[in-house]
Amino acid sequence: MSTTVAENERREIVTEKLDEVVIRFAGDSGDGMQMTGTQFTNTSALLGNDLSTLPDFPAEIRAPAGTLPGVSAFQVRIADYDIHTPGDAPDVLVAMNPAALKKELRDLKPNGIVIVNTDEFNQRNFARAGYASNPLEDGSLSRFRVFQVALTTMTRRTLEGSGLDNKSMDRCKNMFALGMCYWLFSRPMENTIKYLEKQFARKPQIAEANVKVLKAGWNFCDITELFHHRYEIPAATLEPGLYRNITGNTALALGLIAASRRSGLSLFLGAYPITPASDVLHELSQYKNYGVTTFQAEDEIAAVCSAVGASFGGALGVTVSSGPGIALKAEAMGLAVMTELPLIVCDIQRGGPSTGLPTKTEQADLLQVMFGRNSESPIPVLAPSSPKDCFDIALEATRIATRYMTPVVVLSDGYIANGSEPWKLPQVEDLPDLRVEFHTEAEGFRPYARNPETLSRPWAIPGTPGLEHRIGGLEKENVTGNVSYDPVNHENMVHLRAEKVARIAEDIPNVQVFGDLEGELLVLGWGSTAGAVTGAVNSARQQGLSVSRAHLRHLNPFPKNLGEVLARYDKVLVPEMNLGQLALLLRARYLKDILSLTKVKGLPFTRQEILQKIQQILEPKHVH
Amino acid sequence: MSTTVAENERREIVTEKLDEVVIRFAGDSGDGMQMTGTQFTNTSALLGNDLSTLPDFPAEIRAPAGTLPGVSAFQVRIADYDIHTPGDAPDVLVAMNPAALKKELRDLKPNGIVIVNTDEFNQRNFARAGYASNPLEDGSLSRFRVFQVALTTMTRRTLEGSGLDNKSMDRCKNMFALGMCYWLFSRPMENTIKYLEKQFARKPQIAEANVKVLKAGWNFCDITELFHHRYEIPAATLEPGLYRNITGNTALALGLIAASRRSGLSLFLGAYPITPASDVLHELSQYKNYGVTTFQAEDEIAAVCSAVGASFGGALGVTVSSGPGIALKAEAMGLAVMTELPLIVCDIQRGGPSTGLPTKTEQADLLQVMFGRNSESPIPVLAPSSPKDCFDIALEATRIATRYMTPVVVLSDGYIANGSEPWKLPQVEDLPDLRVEFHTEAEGFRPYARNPETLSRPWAIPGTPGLEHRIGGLEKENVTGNVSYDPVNHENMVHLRAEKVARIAEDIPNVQVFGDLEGELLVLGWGSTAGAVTGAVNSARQQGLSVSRAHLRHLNPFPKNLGEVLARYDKVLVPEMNLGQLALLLRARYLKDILSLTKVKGLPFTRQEILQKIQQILEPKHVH
Amino acid sequence: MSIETQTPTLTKKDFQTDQEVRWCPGCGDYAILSAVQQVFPELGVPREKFVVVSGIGCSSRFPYYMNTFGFHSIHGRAPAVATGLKLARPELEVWIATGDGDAMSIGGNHLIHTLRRNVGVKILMFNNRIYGLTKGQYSPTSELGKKTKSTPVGSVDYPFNPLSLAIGAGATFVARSVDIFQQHLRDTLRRAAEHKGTAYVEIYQNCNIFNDKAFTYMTEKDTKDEGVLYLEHGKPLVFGKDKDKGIRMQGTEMEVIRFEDGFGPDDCLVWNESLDNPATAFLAAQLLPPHFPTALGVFRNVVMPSYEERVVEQIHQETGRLGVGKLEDLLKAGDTWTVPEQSLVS
Amino acid sequence: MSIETQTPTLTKKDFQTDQEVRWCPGCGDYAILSAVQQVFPELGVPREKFVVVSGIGCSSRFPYYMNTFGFHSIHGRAPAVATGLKLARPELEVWIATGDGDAMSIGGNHLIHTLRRNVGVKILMFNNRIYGLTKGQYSPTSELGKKTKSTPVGSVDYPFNPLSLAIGAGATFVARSVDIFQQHLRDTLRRAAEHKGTAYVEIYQNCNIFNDKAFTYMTEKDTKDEGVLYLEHGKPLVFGKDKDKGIRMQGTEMEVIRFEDGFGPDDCLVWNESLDNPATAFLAAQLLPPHFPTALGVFRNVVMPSYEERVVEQIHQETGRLGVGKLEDLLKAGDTWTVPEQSLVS
Ligand SMILES: Cc1ncc(C[n+]2csc(CCOP(=O)(O)OP(=O)(O)O)c2C)c(N)n1
Ligand SMILES: Cc1ncc(C[n+]2csc(CCOP(=O)(O)OP(=O)(O)O)c2C)c(N)n1
Ligand code: SF4
Ligand code: SF4
Ligand SMILES: [Mg+2]
Ligand SMILES: [Mg+2]
Repeated sequence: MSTTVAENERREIVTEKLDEVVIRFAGDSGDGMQMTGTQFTNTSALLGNDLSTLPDFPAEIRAPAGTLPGVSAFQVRIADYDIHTPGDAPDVLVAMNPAALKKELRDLKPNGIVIVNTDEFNQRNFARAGYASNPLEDGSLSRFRVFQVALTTMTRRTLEGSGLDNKSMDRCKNMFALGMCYWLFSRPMENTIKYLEKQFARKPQIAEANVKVLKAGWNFCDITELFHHRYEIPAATLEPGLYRNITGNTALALGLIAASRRSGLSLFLGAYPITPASDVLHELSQYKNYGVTTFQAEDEIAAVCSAVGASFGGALGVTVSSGPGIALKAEAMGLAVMTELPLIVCDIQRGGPSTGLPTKTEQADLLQVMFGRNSESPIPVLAPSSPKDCFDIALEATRIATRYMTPVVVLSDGYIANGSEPWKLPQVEDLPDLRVEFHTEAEGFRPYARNPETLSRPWAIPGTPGLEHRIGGLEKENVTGNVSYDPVNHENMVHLRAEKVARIAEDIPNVQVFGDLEGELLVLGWGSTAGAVTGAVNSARQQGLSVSRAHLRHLNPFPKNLGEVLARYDKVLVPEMNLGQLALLLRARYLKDILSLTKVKGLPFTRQEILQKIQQILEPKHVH
Repeated sequence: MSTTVAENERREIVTEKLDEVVIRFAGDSGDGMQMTGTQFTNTSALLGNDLSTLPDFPAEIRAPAGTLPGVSAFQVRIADYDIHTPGDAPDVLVAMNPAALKKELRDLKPNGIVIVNTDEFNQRNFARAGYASNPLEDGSLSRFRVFQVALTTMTRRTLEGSGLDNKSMDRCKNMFALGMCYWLFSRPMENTIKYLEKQFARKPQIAEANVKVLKAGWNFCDITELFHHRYEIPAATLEPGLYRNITGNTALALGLIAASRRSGLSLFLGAYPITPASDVLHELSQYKNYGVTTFQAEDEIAAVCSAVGASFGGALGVTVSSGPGIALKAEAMGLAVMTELPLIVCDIQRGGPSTGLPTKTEQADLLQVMFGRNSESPIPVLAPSSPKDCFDIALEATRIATRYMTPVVVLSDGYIANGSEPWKLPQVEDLPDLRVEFHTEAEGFRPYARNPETLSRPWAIPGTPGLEHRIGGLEKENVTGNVSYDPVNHENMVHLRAEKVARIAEDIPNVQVFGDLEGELLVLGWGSTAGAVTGAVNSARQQGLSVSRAHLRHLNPFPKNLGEVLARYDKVLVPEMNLGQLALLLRARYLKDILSLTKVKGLPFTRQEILQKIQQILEPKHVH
Repeated sequence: MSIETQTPTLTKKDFQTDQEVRWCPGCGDYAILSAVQQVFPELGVPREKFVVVSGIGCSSRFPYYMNTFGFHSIHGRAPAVATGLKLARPELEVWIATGDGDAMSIGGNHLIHTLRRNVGVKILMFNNRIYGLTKGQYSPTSELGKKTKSTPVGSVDYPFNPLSLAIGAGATFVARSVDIFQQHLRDTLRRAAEHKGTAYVEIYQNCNIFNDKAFTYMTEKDTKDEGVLYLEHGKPLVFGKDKDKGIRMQGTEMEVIRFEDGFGPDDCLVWNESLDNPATAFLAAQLLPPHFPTALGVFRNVVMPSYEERVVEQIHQETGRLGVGKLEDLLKAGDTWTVPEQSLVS
Repeated sequence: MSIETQTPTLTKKDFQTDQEVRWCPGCGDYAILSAVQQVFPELGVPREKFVVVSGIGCSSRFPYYMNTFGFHSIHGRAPAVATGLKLARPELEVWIATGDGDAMSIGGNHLIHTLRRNVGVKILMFNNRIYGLTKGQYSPTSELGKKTKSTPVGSVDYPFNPLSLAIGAGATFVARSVDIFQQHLRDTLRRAAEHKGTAYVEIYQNCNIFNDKAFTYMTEKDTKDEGVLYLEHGKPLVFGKDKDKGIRMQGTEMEVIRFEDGFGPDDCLVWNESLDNPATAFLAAQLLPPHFPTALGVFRNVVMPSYEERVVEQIHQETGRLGVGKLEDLLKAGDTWTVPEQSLVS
């Protein structure tokens, strides 16, 4: 009869349309929250929502169960319009245990939905999470809509007789939560069912169990009185085309392969694992049939040196790491500067200094990659603005590295690297043509003769008859490339190397302003702040504030028109996840007083934080 | 009768008084020019002259004899007044072979004296030096006073019957040249004779031969008509006291020992050899009876890490290197920042980038030591202004490192490191009291509790009962020092580490202006440019130009009054041996348009170069 | 005062910290931690004299769980940090906790140089044949063909034999044990503690998340007796469930003999861990599957002055020869001259 | 075209550059340069296929004097640079010139990992037991007690045995020769050239400026026959002026036997360089003064697939299995969806 009850009930269930919703799944490292969030994301993507995600996991593989350091979270924002960030504050929090509730609740919107697994709400776990009393009873959640579900119990009940042991059964409970969310936000289960069957192809029993629990979660909502509302988030009106959801690290890997194909160079990655950069190595190691060679070196120094050696040999030499590893690559990057070889160094920034906060995001390596080498050692620096932009940045980095015979740094960060967004697949033929020509003419060959336009030297690779020559880290005589300690030549070479990089400004797009061509305030973003800046400035403009925005993808050299653009605004605000590193470069270069909004919390900016700062600047009176 | 001839002659010899003279000894790497110059220097020092020296030797141990790359030179300037540089252009050039003449002649003053060893002037050597014709005959030296002496022949003749083989005899010929110079500039030979007897104590035959040749050189001038003038450079009126001539690297080593004694900390040096820093290791390794431990590590990383380990153990941990080695130390320097341990990192800068010009000087590591580490990793930076200042800088670095529990960088350079000047010995009791107290109180001990004034944490060393605690590279919770990934704590710590370094500004002397307290132009020097800046500004002021000077020893943080000082001048000129690194920091910090005078030739500034720039700025019309 | 100087009798609890242990449930690191915490109190060393230094890795979290002085340094550099500490403070008991990646990959150079110099530190190398903390890439001790995150179709690297490398580098004490062989592990740790120079101990450690069951062939009840050979000084190399097999020299190599073929213990090589010539230890380091059981125990144990001993000795000698240096003399050294009150022109 | 592809017969001159050789007169590096310039033309490899990679040091100036492609990289990193180059271009002949400091001190980690992986490069390690270029500090191969600029009262470091280290790291080809033994050196270089994996050749080299006469005991006429033992595959280990001494196994170690005591060549160990088990090579690596003559020749030479072979093979396998990847497919991989021209609200 429960069905009929349900049927009656169902009539009462109201379905609301929302333009967007932010959900955060939080639990123990072992609870599979990353997978749960990813499934919800992919399903929503297939429904045509625009979306943005923010995973957040602990530095330890698995901190003790039930503790705060052990909490792993995944936030996803889905919308029916074009969004740029994973959202400031969740509307819904799924908390698999007290620790997850404690750690993640603070961000939840007032009157937001909390789904908790009551089976985990016991004294032992309160203690572990640092709760004096049961939060479900002490009224501390009164500001929210709390839904208490015995997820574990329900899961076990669902799997009774499945022959699985309790441990294995409990591993499925995240699917129960997912099923509930699918019901709540009107998402189909097919995609996830397909995934589970593929994922556990070799363990059909497990696959079946997960599917069963997923459906159970859905049905549970369908037949109980738990929720009186359901929600729908219509598809976004995205540009027509073929889409996939992609993380920054995957986009970077794919971009490098695309660059290799478009340049005709075979791709060589020398890397040493480090969070959050390892996934680029993992990703690329799967594409051997694309002629990709991945070399897991003994350390970061060997990694970058092997890439330099590969570049000398005529490959597209790439190395990827994060802050501490980049520090170790400094000397070899200087060698690439002196030998004027193409090299791509990807720095997926994380919290520091030193080992710091390995799984948290930060943008504090800008000055390191600009200046972290002995003597005058200029290197172009690029920064992707979002997960999908990592694909395009890889192509641009390759273009600059090969055209100017120089190492290039790509500054990504943990937020972009692990975050994801829908990516409209480009047409291969629309990708830039990066074809490279090695030097082959022996007649009159000079290793350091320069292209008058780019100032780059010829790329003359071993195996080419008549081009035998020697390069190295000692100062070179211009044109001949012989070792030279001549004072005048040295000064000339120092200026040539600097000029070569400076000239790239002629060859990159001007910085674009969105908003007014002049005015009170320009918010200038770089790297992963793009989304939050866009969101904040859009809102501010809707509020009628005179604020415009611009974004820097090229940090060295700066776009040609940057100085003149900055000059057109009374004030310039640069939000960055450091203590003002881009601001320092801008102040030194343009002598303009740059306002800094800094955040060094291991977390990306929220739209709100930037919006408030804008308001503070433009209408200080209103801010108390 | 030659004596009587000589006597008659001698009446004709005029002795002129000079206020200063600049001599450059140049020859093959094997010709002992460094030793010759050093002897002339020390003898002049004992006569009470003020002096300044500039050695310049090739990167190769011994390039092929007779070639340009093989030329080794030593310039010394002696004066009867207070001087600051080794002199722009030599008055006298001693050229032991054509290559030396070719390479060094360009700097010689018009009508300057050239003494050449004619025995080496043959076709083979012309070819090696790249002379088309014999420069002694083709009139190319007409602008100079050339004295042709068959040094080798004379030397062999002097040593006839000494039983030495020709090779050994020829090794003495530099003493013949030295003897001549001693005569020419009225210097006594005793000091050098003493030196030779000590140096070759175990080879009396060699000692005797050298002394013989030295005297022969002296007598040769005394009895021939070669010179019609002799010169005297009276003693300078230096501050009374006990003096010695000292190079920067020696002064740095002695300063570190003094710092260890004054702080009560045992000195630990972890180092890996590299030009031009190795001498600090060599020097300190001789003072085991001062309780100094020197550890030649397997590489620079181990060197700095061992110093960090020693500091953790309560020693004064020091590491020394040059640019390429400093790049390798970056990650470990970040560890010292995070663990807040005292550490002194000495960077004896050389030409770069990469391996660059190992034996040439440069100041281009400023931005590397400021920013060459992952994330926000602030470190105080000091730079000595002259060879003797390296002694005081070592004490100041120790004071800051131990008082603020922080790594400190000392930026010396090849010019200061190998150059020398007279140093008035300080009274030990006048040296700063650097006594350090380790934390011993177990009661309420917190590894990251902070001194409210300095923000430094306690130095609690292993072996102290009750203070057992763990430190490391992961972000620390303030006060407790436990690992913490908390966003708010992280931001707080990033600011605390920055603030701790910034506050040092309260604790260092204000920058002093020499000249007018305000005016048209301020020339701001740092590091080894001090001498040339002083000389140039003094001359400019004598010419009645409105220019003042100041010097920075503390580069991070800047002295408290710097901004206000800069503001008092219409223009500020910063000469530096890089492309404008200090200028960049000043522009960013004070938004003042800094004029840069850059020189990246592997050579120090001359007084003249800076003077010209000053004139150009202040009276452009006069400069064509 | 006296309270501080006399050594109170310590217990395992004294070496436990208030920090939650953050290893995965079931990780072999727990067993190693427990063994170390049991052995330290037995060494008669006051707790404050212990320092545990580590690099980065799951294994390198070790210091946080030891209530001694501890330094969780940077990846691969623990031996360098420890060398500086030991030279500055020779009286301290310096132990290093490191992993196969930390010690053998990025830290390989510091490791071999520490062994060469014979610095008086104890190195515990947790060998789980995987990079644990970075979530499962192969390491320099992973077997050829291993499928990991960074080698989806199998690794093409030949692994190191960690003991061969250590012996080749000149190690004076080399041993191997296993996380769950608690008794043997504790004995091995005690032996290491007694050694004056560098003690290098490889500990097979199970990473149940990324490389589970790597060592089961020698830990499972049914296979372990055949799979393990214990090196015991002065005893013949005999092994097998029924002690029915042994090792003897055959020419320049070792070979397995079966007693069923008429051999007996007397035919087996009598183990000697203290030979000056490292060749014998190296021979034993080759005792590994598939052709041999895995040798456990002490492979090499020779007495040579430690690095810090020689350093200190030299400082004493020089001080004896020249006397304790006086700063005044140091400054005055070399050619000096006096500028009188009223310096006259010569 | 054809001119480029067919290999012209080359001579020593073809491998000399126009750069002045900047070593000290009398430096052993000249002899090594000459030997290499004589051997390269014999290898039947077109000149443009040779690449000489080096680090920093006097020895590392080597590439400037070889008229091939050359890379004078940074201190200690030559093996890493060469590995990348060899992986990117397996068909090239990659040789490394390095010194005892470059290879064994700062470069130690790259060296042992290159040997472990068996990358197909030839490593010539110029061992002069000193840092030459930086003007005379002791190196990791300097003998204990050596007085140098950085050790005025003698070094306290035990030196590496470079061959023990290489064998311990898993080297597949290990040899030793001497700068002035030109014939032997050339033969050794040819053997190295033939080897497919990493060939590690230690070359004793005299630095007549900072460590003169380091090897005279084995180079001087009167002492050398007693001081040197030549390892020759398949031949008994006999040495001495009158070939009256030999080496045999005694238990687990080698010992010297004198024929005057009634022994003969038949009692001597017959040398076998190609045993899988590295123990024999390690035993021979211990043949050094004072107790033994210095062994020269090939210590180990076993055939194993080189690193680049395995890498290339894997790429071929995967390409065979999956076909040459198409960029389109790569981009499309994973879950995709289409946003139609006029996206409708579900
Ligand atoms: C300079 C640097 N490079 C890389 C890393 C990333 N990293 C941390 S631990 C580790 C490997 C750990 O493996 P292992 O030493 O075997 O320790 P385990 O986790 O297996 O115990 C790596 C690559 C780092 N933290 N620092
Ligand atoms: C990163 C770095 N550290 C140190 C140096 C200084 N350096 C150059 S060569 C060298 C040692 C050379 O010794 P070795 O490898 O034995 O070569 P040799 O000169 O004896 O042939 C050192 C320490 C450097 N150039 N770069
Ligand atoms: S990942 Fe492996 S090694 Fe690390 S804690 Fe977990 S089980 Fe232990
Ligand atoms: S210093 Fe020694 S190794 Fe270097 S070139 Fe001179 S002799 Fe040769
Ligand atoms: Mg491991
Ligand atoms: Mg050497």
